[in-house]
Amino acid sequence: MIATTYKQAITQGLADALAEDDSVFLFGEDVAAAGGVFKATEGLRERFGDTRVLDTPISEQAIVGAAIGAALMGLRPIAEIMFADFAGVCFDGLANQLAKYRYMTGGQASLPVTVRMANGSPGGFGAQHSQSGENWFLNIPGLKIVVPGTPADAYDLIRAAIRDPDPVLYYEHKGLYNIKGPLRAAADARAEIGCAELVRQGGHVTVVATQLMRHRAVEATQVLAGEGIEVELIDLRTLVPLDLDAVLASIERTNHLVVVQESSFGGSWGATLVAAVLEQAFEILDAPPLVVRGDETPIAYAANLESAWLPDSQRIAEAIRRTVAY
Amino acid sequence: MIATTYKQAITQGLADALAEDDSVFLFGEDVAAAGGVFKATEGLRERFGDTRVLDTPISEQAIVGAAIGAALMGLRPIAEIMFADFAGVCFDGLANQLAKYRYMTGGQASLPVTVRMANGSPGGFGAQHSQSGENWFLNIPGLKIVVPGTPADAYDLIRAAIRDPDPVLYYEHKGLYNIKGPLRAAADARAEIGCAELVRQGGHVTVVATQLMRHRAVEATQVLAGEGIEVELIDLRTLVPLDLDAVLASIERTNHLVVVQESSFGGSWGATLVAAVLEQAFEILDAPPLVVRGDETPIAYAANLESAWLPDSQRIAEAIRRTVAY
Amino acid sequence: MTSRTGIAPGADGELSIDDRLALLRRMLEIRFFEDEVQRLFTKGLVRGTTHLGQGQEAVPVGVCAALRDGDTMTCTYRGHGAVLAMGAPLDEAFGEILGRANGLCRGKGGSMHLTDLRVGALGSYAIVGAHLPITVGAALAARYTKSGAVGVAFFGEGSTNIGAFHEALNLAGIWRLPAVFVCENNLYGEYSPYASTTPVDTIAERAASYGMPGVRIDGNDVEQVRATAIEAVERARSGDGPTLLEAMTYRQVGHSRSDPAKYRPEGELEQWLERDPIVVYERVLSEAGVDADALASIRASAEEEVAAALERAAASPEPELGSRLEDVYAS
Amino acid sequence: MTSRTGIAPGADGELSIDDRLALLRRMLEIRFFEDEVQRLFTKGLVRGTTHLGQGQEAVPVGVCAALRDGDTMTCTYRGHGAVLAMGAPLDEAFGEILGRANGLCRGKGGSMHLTDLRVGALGSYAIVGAHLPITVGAALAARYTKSGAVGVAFFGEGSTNIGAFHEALNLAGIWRLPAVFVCENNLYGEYSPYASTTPVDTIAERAASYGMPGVRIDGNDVEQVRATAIEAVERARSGDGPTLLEAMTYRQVGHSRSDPAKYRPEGELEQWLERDPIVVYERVLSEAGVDADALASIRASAEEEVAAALERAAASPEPELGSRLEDVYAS
Ligand SMILES: Cc1ncc(C[n+]2csc(CCOP(=O)(O)OP(=O)(O)O)c2C)c(N)n1
Ligand SMILES: Cc1ncc(C[n+]2csc(CCOP(=O)(O)OP(=O)(O)O)c2C)c(N)n1
Ligand SMILES: [Mg+2]
Ligand SMILES: [Mg+2]
Repeated sequence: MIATTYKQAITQGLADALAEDDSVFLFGEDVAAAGGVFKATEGLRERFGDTRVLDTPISEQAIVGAAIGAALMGLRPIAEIMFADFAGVCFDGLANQLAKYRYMTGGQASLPVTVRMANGSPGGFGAQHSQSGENWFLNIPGLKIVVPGTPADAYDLIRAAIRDPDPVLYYEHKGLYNIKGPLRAAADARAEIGCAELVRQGGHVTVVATQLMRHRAVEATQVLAGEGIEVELIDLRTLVPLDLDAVLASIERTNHLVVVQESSFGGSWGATLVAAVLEQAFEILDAPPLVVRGDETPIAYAANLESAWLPDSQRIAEAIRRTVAY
Repeated sequence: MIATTYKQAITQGLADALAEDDSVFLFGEDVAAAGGVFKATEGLRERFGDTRVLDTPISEQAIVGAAIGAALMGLRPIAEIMFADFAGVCFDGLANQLAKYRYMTGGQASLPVTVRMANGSPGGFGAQHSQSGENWFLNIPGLKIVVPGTPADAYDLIRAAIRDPDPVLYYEHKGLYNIKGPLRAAADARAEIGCAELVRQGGHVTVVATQLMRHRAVEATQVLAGEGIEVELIDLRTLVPLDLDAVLASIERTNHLVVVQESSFGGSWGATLVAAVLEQAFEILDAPPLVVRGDETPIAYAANLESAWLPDSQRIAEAIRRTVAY
Repeated sequence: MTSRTGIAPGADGELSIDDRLALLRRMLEIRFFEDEVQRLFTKGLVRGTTHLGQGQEAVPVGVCAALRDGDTMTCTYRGHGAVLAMGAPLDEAFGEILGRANGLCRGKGGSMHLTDLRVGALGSYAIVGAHLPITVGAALAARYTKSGAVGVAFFGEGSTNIGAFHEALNLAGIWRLPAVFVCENNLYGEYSPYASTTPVDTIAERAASYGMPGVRIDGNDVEQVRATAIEAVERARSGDGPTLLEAMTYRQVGHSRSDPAKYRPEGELEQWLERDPIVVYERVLSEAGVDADALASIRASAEEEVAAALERAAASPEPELGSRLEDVYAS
Repeated sequence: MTSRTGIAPGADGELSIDDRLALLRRMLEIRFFEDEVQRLFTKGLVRGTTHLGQGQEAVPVGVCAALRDGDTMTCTYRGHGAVLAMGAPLDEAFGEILGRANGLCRGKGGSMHLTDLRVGALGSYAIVGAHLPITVGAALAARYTKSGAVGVAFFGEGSTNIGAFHEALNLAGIWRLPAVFVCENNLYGEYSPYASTTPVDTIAERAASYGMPGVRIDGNDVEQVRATAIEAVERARSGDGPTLLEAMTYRQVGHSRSDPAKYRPEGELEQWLERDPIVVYERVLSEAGVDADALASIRASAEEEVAAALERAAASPEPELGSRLEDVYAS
């Protein structure tokens, strides 16, 4: 397979879904004529026409609501909310309507809605355009949450999200749009919602990371391998439903856990994972589980401040060393 | 002290704050002429007039924004958002504006805003009027979050919230409005933001709970005391900042931890607390930390389904027994 | 094709006596239904809260009589009338409110959330304004699939001050979607009189901001409601875009279970009781030659049907406990 | 009491030549400032993104010239001009955009978030619509404290489709607050032409939904902007409530850093360049007898001042690393 960028993988996934299924359509602010502010939807309007790829006014509540209504009528809408931070202006639609509809109606309908949002730091976009938004939705049963970290996963998971009968929040990491990697060949097992990836095997410590942090963790493992520390790296890929089995199976072997996340601690998926592991397998750990994370602050603009906030490979390596040495 | 209800304690706290400080004012939907949908603001308009106690249109975004703007001009607004579930329609205002203003401006202003919201189950209000909303804001540094569980704490913490220079989300539990208890006497130490309460001492297990779950945990401790299990019960009262020291000090004595919360697990304060404890004091626990919690579902309407979702004293007692017996 | 009340949905010609009686009958069913719910609530058999619409029946009945199969409707917590007007079964509606296994939503929704997709009732929404964008989505889907369907949303005048109202009407307006927005202006949002929250004389004029027509009508005149709705629905169906209807009406009861409605000026309720949509319509029909016996027998049979439905609902068991873990995800 | 541009804020009488030159000077400073930012961005010295407003300077300068000490202003990510028009120091504005310790927000805000409470600039907001309710709050506080202050908010025409716009104007309208809402209609929201997102001919007419007057003006005529703003500000100050101003203008550059603005119809930019507010105003002044040398020397001195400010900012260090943990809470 030839290498594509993460962004191209998304575009390709959207295009293939649009081509495959007439009930799929895509809409959001400037996604059509302009091809999206990150150019992730470039060429789709030209190819699929303006009934399938639509620009909207600046109205996120209307976008999310329209996706729900259209899904109720049997379509498979893909709504773009641009920056994940903007989920705040349509939070009710996502958390109270989209997530709960099926349950509150006793299962009368499925809502195959995909909501695309651009996640993460460190772009210098400031506190309101740099957040990792997935943690806002962890306490809201009814949503599935995917966080692809490679081109292959970006492709597989956008396809899976669109095909899924349930609402899926699909987070694209802005810092990864231009990374390159191969897509999976037709014969390969595709990434599925709810399945973590074992990125690297190693016997000393289980490291769990997603998106940009996965890549920084990979860097850290390389350094550590030189020091004789073998890291088993897991990319969760999906936060809800959580592939706890994969994590537990790994810790079974390593007895050490480090989580790396691009957000502060309170209410995060990393904290949730640690608590879930401890509840399930209390005696599995030989050292305290560490969560390498952003400080308990908003994200600052200045380059040095933002970099210091965001875990880098050194901080990750340091935490791993501490855990293994415990 | 004569006993007052939790609701009266809130009304009293609001009245005393309004009387003490001219810069305090109160507004929200139907809080003035009607005295609030839960009657927690009854009589305040009559006493303080309609410039200090104002009814608004149904516009939560405008309410939160107006509170921010007024605080920037030196006032101490108390905004009511009615049901905690409605925070979804003004989430951006709370999470991106109110929480981050001070940080993003390099500390140019403090935002002494109090946002009152009614929390919790089991009123039979259905999935969109029964949630415990505090977990939505745990991953948003900049907000303080208080969850009083008794009349005395309701009074002290509303006063503390209004006096605090920072934004405070003040959650009132609907299921507690009519419970009775004494307020603290002038000479007593008042509840402060960030300080947990040691509700009951006991050597076998530390139980951490808030609001309605605190009361159900008390019931459980009474049953367990008869079985010879002595529970040390902590009511956190504040979720951010978290009084981790109080919890750790207790576990130091008991070596067992059970958290009881009125919400599902993912992204919850209970999961966060467990992860924080383990990170700080890995070897402190002799048994797996348990989080007694609501199922990973929205909250159903039917009486039997809602009751089953919500932890009751039996489920709490059962978890405590299991932990102690481990 | 029959409309939701069993009468022809077209605008042409006079309504037959049967059609008119069908409209009356549907209003009566809703009235009796809500009177029962009020009694059940007083007896402690309804949990949480309930929002009744006695006095407003002509709006949902008139509007839904303009709809045909495939059309959709969303409404608020005060939506029993609208859901029944779409044709949801009375017993399952009762069952939902009582939290029974036979309930429309298997007991998971409750009084504020009656939903019946079988009849196009896409939901009753308890977060003010939340359903307006959802109706826009239903209308968008209708255009997308060329189904010819129209989406209707009911909401109160107080709800027109929330952001979702604005975004939804704007999007429907710019896309000229087949939607009809029906504001039931009952003069109060909770306890707040309209003029205290809304700096315009009519809600209808807000339509101008969204490039759509706005019409204020007498919401207690079921035939006027129906006739105006037919025009708006036809406009929508033929691709000419959405309409905002403002139906002036009155809730004869408090906002919800616990509201004695003391904020009303003296005499207001009494005036509106004289304009009760059912009383008014019975008078119209009687003047049109329907004899008192016929009217009485319709009343009696509607009342009986409601009572029988309640009995069936009351006989239904509670939902099974395990069902609370179902329906979160489809897969 | 002097206005934000150092000229008398009253509406009475003719503007003196000095006043007029002060208006020009402020527009020039902003223009040079933004031209510099554009260069800095191209050199990779500005992080993330930046939204420039070349061509729109007459709006903030004209409006802020109608304000006095104590009045407040909120604006968007495209708000450099407005913050400078309120009197924020050029060097600290540059410092913020460069992420330096001397920045208005100590480097924590960035280009989209210039804020200077010392001069009443309550913030630049990057979530569309978020600041409109905040201005309502500032206006509410002004009434509450009887300070006589007025709150102004700037926003784009695209922002009028978001819920917060609706809620804010409605609340300001019903409470008759001392606020002025200034829509800078620059014909595009990001890459979307106005008519594709907004089903009304003018934004000004949306004022009708909120019981306030709406006025469309030429946003490239600084004196017209100022005169209209003075009326609106006076109206607000005297208790007659808010106004919606729609200033027609044009951004001569792309939406943000990476936008080549290919969506513009041919010739549109050129037409608007001819109506560049600075060019137009220089012509007006020259026709009023200001000689070319005087104009040239104002230009030169504005340019120098901007260059010197940039130098100071560039000389400022990065913020100390530890400062990132400060300012989350006051206590
Ligand atoms: C977002 C939100 N805010 C507030 C409420 C509380 N609330 C429920 S009904 C209501 C009044 C609605 O008034 P109106 O739209 O006139 O409808 P009516 O009840 O009169 O039918 C309010 C404020 C809510 N449910 N959702
Ligand atoms: C809630 C929200 N949605 C979308 C965006 C992305 N966005 C930034 S600027 C912009 C266009 C705004 O257009 P307009 O109001 O006309 O202002 P202009 O940029 O033309 O000054 C959009 C959509 C945002 N920042 N916030
Ligand atoms: Mg109403
Ligand atoms: Mg614009």
